[in-house]
Amino acid sequence: MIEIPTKIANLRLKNPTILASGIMDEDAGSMIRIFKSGAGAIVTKSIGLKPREGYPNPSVIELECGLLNAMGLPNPGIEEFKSEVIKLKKSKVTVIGSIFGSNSKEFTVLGTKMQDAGVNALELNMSCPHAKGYGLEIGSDQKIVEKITTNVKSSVSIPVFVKISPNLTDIPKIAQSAEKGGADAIVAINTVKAMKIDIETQRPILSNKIGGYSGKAIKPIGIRCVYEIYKKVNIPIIGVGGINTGEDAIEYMMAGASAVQIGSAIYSRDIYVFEKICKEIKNWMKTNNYKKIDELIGVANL
Amino acid sequence: MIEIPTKIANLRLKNPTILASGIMDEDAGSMIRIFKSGAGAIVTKSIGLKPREGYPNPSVIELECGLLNAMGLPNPGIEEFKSEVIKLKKSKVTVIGSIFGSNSKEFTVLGTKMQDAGVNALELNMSCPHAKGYGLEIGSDQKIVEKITTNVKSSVSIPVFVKISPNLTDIPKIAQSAEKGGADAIVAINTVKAMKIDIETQRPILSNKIGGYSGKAIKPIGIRCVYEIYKKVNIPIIGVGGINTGEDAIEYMMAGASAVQIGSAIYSRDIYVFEKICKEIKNWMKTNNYKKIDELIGVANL
Amino acid sequence: MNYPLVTKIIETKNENNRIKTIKFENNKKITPGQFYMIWIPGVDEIPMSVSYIDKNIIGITFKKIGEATNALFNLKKGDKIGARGPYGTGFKLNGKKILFVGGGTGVAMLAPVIEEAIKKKLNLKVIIGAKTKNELFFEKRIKETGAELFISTDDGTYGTKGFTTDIAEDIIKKNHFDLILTCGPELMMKKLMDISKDIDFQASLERFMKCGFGICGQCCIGDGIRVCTEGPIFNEKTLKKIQDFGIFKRDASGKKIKF
Amino acid sequence: MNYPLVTKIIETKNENNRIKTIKFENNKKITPGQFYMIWIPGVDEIPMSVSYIDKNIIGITFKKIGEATNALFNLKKGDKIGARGPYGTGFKLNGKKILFVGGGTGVAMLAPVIEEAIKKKLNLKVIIGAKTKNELFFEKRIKETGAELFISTDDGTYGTKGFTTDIAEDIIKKNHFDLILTCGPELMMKKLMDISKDIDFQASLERFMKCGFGICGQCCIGDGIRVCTEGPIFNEKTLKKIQDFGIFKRDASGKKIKF
Ligand SMILES: Cc1cc2nc3c(=O)[nH]c(=O)nc-3n(C[C@H](O)[C@H](O)[C@H](O)COP(=O)(O)OP(=O)(O)OC[C@H]3O[C@@H](n4cnc5c(N)ncnc54)[C@H](O)[C@@H]3O)c2cc1C
Ligand SMILES: Cc1cc2nc3c(=O)[nH]c(=O)nc-3n(C[C@H](O)[C@H](O)[C@H](O)COP(=O)(O)OP(=O)(O)OC[C@H]3O[C@@H](n4cnc5c(N)ncnc54)[C@H](O)[C@@H]3O)c2cc1C
Ligand SMILES: Cc1cc2nc3c(=O)[nH]c(=O)nc-3n(C[C@H](O)[C@H](O)[C@H](O)COP(=O)(O)O)c2cc1C
Ligand SMILES: Cc1cc2nc3c(=O)[nH]c(=O)nc-3n(C[C@H](O)[C@H](O)[C@H](O)COP(=O)(O)O)c2cc1C
Ligand code: FES
Ligand code: FES
Repeated sequence: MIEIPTKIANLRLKNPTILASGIMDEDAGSMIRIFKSGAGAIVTKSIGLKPREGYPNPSVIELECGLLNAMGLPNPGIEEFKSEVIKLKKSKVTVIGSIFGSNSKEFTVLGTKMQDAGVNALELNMSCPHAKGYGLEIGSDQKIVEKITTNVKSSVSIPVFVKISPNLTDIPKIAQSAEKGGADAIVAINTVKAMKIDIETQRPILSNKIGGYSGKAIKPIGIRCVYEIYKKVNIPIIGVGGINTGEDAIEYMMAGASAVQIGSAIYSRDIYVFEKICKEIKNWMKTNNYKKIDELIGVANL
Repeated sequence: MIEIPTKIANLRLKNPTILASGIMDEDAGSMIRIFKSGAGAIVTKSIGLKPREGYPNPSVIELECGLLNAMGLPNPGIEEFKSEVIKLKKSKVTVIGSIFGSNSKEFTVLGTKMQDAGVNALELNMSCPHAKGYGLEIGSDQKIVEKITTNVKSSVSIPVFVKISPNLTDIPKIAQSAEKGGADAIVAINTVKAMKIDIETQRPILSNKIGGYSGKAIKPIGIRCVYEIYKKVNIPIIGVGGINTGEDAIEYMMAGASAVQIGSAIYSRDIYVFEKICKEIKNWMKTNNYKKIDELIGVANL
Repeated sequence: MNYPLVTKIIETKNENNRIKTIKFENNKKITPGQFYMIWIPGVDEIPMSVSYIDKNIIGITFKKIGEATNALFNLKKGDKIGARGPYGTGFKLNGKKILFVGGGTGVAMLAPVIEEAIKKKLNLKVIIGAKTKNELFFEKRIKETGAELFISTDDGTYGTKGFTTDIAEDIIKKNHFDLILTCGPELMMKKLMDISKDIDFQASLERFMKCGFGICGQCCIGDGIRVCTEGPIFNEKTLKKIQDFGIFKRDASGKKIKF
Repeated sequence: MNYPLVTKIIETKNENNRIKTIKFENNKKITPGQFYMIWIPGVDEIPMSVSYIDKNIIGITFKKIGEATNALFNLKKGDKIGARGPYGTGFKLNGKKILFVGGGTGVAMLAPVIEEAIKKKLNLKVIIGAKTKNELFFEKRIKETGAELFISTDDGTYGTKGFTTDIAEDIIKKNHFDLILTCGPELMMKKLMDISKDIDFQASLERFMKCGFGICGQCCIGDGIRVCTEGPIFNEKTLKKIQDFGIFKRDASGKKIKF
């Protein structure tokens, strides 16, 4: 039997499929459900210091080849969210706490609180493409990325992952800044900045106008980013973006990903997508005579 | 009857649909054919100083939601290409000469030669995502973009368009540099940097590994870029990326485009796509009580 | 595709001075109990149950309570709205003798399932309630179906004074029912579930919604059940497992709000 | 989808010391005359006409001339290649008396259409030619079909000394033909078209190809005709309008190369 356990930094996962941040991960119930239905780990919704309602609707819609969202980082704030993490830990869920802030201090406070609540690792969201003062606005500056990573790392003991954006001229540089700051892994990619104008009403359909594009349309962009980053950093990469099948996950691994995150596919293949993808990965490995997932990582980097 | 003539700088087009650079535009025969079959103008393949064979095959393939290519700027060189332009002019084709170079001097020489051969306007390709030393490598530097534009502008008298890339952290800034340099219009977007790994053979399928993503998958990215640029420049914008239907073209116009270019849709709707799209635009305008295309431009910029 | 179809309002009707019905074209099959995400361009997009199901026309009936519903209230025939859906599960009419209990705007989405039950020649009784006489609506519509109708108002300005649950308790004692279907304030529905004992029970829940198609997680309750896709109609089996039912909901930020 | 299907070579056969056949699985319908883009991973992707059409297996037959064909030549049973297609138009067997003229590797793609013509019980004569005896191939295969076969070699080491066109000129004088089908060096085909006068004529053209599905423009001839999609088989009507036919082709850069 082929088994596919995975390790990122010192975080052990039963399999390499992780629930991406922002999809059915605001409440403990959902996260436990998805973990039980097959995910190797769960990344929480990105959490900030204070409650945020996010943007008015429409905040997420479907396009021809993917989804477009501008949720606006809605979250109940770290104080309220702690109780969800505590429940998760009671249910032995492997959980990665995603946090966002506008500066290094906010990230550090959030990171410490998440660690105290019990998460197994942190994911620093420096890549949300549509929230003023957060996300990409921070994640496009090499110095800021390095500084935030360094400060968070020095105040927590759990692994720290940095999630970066595809909306950058030079993505590997930002990954390198995170690595310099001591990141234990890079998560790539967040959504691609995009927009849909509804021609009947002559306006952008999202209330925030610009949003983030996810789903199968962005897979070739994500693969390219992971491939480019793999050549430039020595820490593991977690691949995200448009993964729908086991083959998609394998493609990310061949590009250099040690594990993958899955978001939008929950819509196309429901919450059982993790189990399905793991099965497809195993079947592919069997057919192609692979025993361990590590044998696949980065092989396409010729 | 609704008519849709368009003007970009002082370039008059019978309609706003233009053949994008790199698609069936290396020889006069194709360009005349496409012009006759309905395009308002033709952009030539990007031409350099010397002949280039481009990258070995595979250089273009189809993905789930679009095309991926890394042609590598194949072209016969400006000297040989002149004769094609001369033929085009004999057939009264409205033609925009696309050129690429590695510095301002090359662009100026090319621009002058193109003008001498008879093109109606120039398109400076500063956005090819996969050719070392050309394209995006130049088009990501504000100063270089401005300088090249200024120099070309001062050595030709025809309108000069600058084609920019979506693979940038701050796209409007580059558009503004082109505007400062005196560009008569911005063309956005070129292809999105992307990659496909063939998992059966465990290697990137393109010989150049990384390529440019076009077709319907990238439309939401193109719309966003045009929308962002429209807010920041006062020159016209020509929208490109994933346009397949009249509705797609109208969406670009509402985002801020004065005209559109069409490339990959030649595959999905054949070379008659220009005529088809013009018809769809007119039908939509009729249904929605529009008389002139100008009434649509930028209306979604609330 | 989960993208709003922009359509023109073809009819509006004020049900009372705070409740209005808007009708628009639709050519999708709808099960009573399902809802649409209604986009009011430039304002908001909100979930609305279907209150009228005609051949190619459906209606929504809503109360003016905040920005979106106020904006919707001011729209006229010919104005454009967007609609995506239908979403969610519908009611299942599995039973012969059915009790319907609607409170407040909950009555809106019960009307079509009552009409369907009548068409299927089922035996039904209906209870509707409101705070006060002026807020009642659909009385005539339900009566016209021929269903036996009971009405309560909290302040006694019309019908029986008190709550729908008071009437329900009484009727349930005196009659046999196979099934109870309800939509209204969650505390009312919770109480009704307690009253209903071992009668089959289906209730329509409301939670804050963003995507409507099961991805954002905004509407999750209990052990990660999505009201938008796995609901909004739940039976008593599921409801009993949902710890949040009648206890709390979440606001747009995900913060818990006690009922 | 225009994406190579990676498949294992199931059979290889050396036709002579520079020409080889490779067979692989295929479950698409193919008309003789169509081609595939054959991907040799890490090397190149090149157009190759189909030379064998069996139920679920097809073959390509090629000459070792450069990097890609050399790499292909060295592949063995079980090795992986990619194949996308079939592309282009096929031959149209509209006629009863048909003359086939193949020169060089052009013979490879004529074989399946000859076999098809035999199946259809058409009346056919075949001329094949090569520079010299060692370069001939498919003589036996064509003979086995029962078709009347004429052979020429430039140097006279086998068959008639001279060109296929010499034989053709002679046969055409003496016989009536409805149709001539040809594949080979372009100058040969051009000459043959001149000889054929008003006999229907179809020739298979070769141009540098990149996409194969009509988008890159690399293979365009004449007034923008795409050899990959509108060809590679053209009839005399079209060929007469194509100014480039027999005059020049373009290299990978688009530069004209005279024949
Ligand atoms: C499945 C479903 C079906 C519904 N059907 C009907 C109906 O048929 N008739 C009717 O009158 N009402 C219905 N509602 C409730 C209706 O959606 C809210 O009253 C409406 O969204 C209020 O918006 P507002 O901007 O006017 O009020 P606001 O002032 O913005 O909000 C008032 C309250 O409305 C609720 N609300 C606001 N936005 C949303 C949202 N996106 N999703 C869910 N709740 C929200 C919140 O509880 C909020 O506190 C339904 C709700 C759901 C979930
Ligand atoms: C529709 C079509 C069908 C063909 N069928 C056959 C066949 O059945 N048997 C056969 O032996 N040959 C066939 N060819 C020719 C074959 O594709 C070339 O011989 C082969 O590509 C040479 O590649 P190379 O790398 O070995 O040679 P190189 O040394 O790279 O090139 C030698 C010559 O081959 C041609 N060539 C190279 N690459 C391509 C390309 N991508 N597209 C077109 N021509 C190219 C050029 O004329 C070049 O000058 C066909 C060509 C076309 C267009
Ligand atoms: C509705 C939605 C909400 C998201 N919210 C967040 C978020 O809060 N934090 C974050 O880092 N990424 C967020 N993302 C991005 C995803 O985590 C992921 O990077 C992206 O969707 C690409 O993966 P996919 O194609 O599998 O969805 C969100 C994506 C979607 C679709
Ligand atoms: C095969 C191919 C070749 C291209 N070559 C060029 C080129 O030489 N110069 C250029 O500026 N853009 C080139 N492009 C980009 C297109 O002009 C256009 O910007 C892009 O394809 C997006 O438009 P589309 O989605 O309509 O194809 C090429 C695109 C394709 C698909
Ligand atoms: S509203 Fe998004 S999951 Fe239900
Ligand atoms: S090979 Fe690209 S158009 Fe024919």
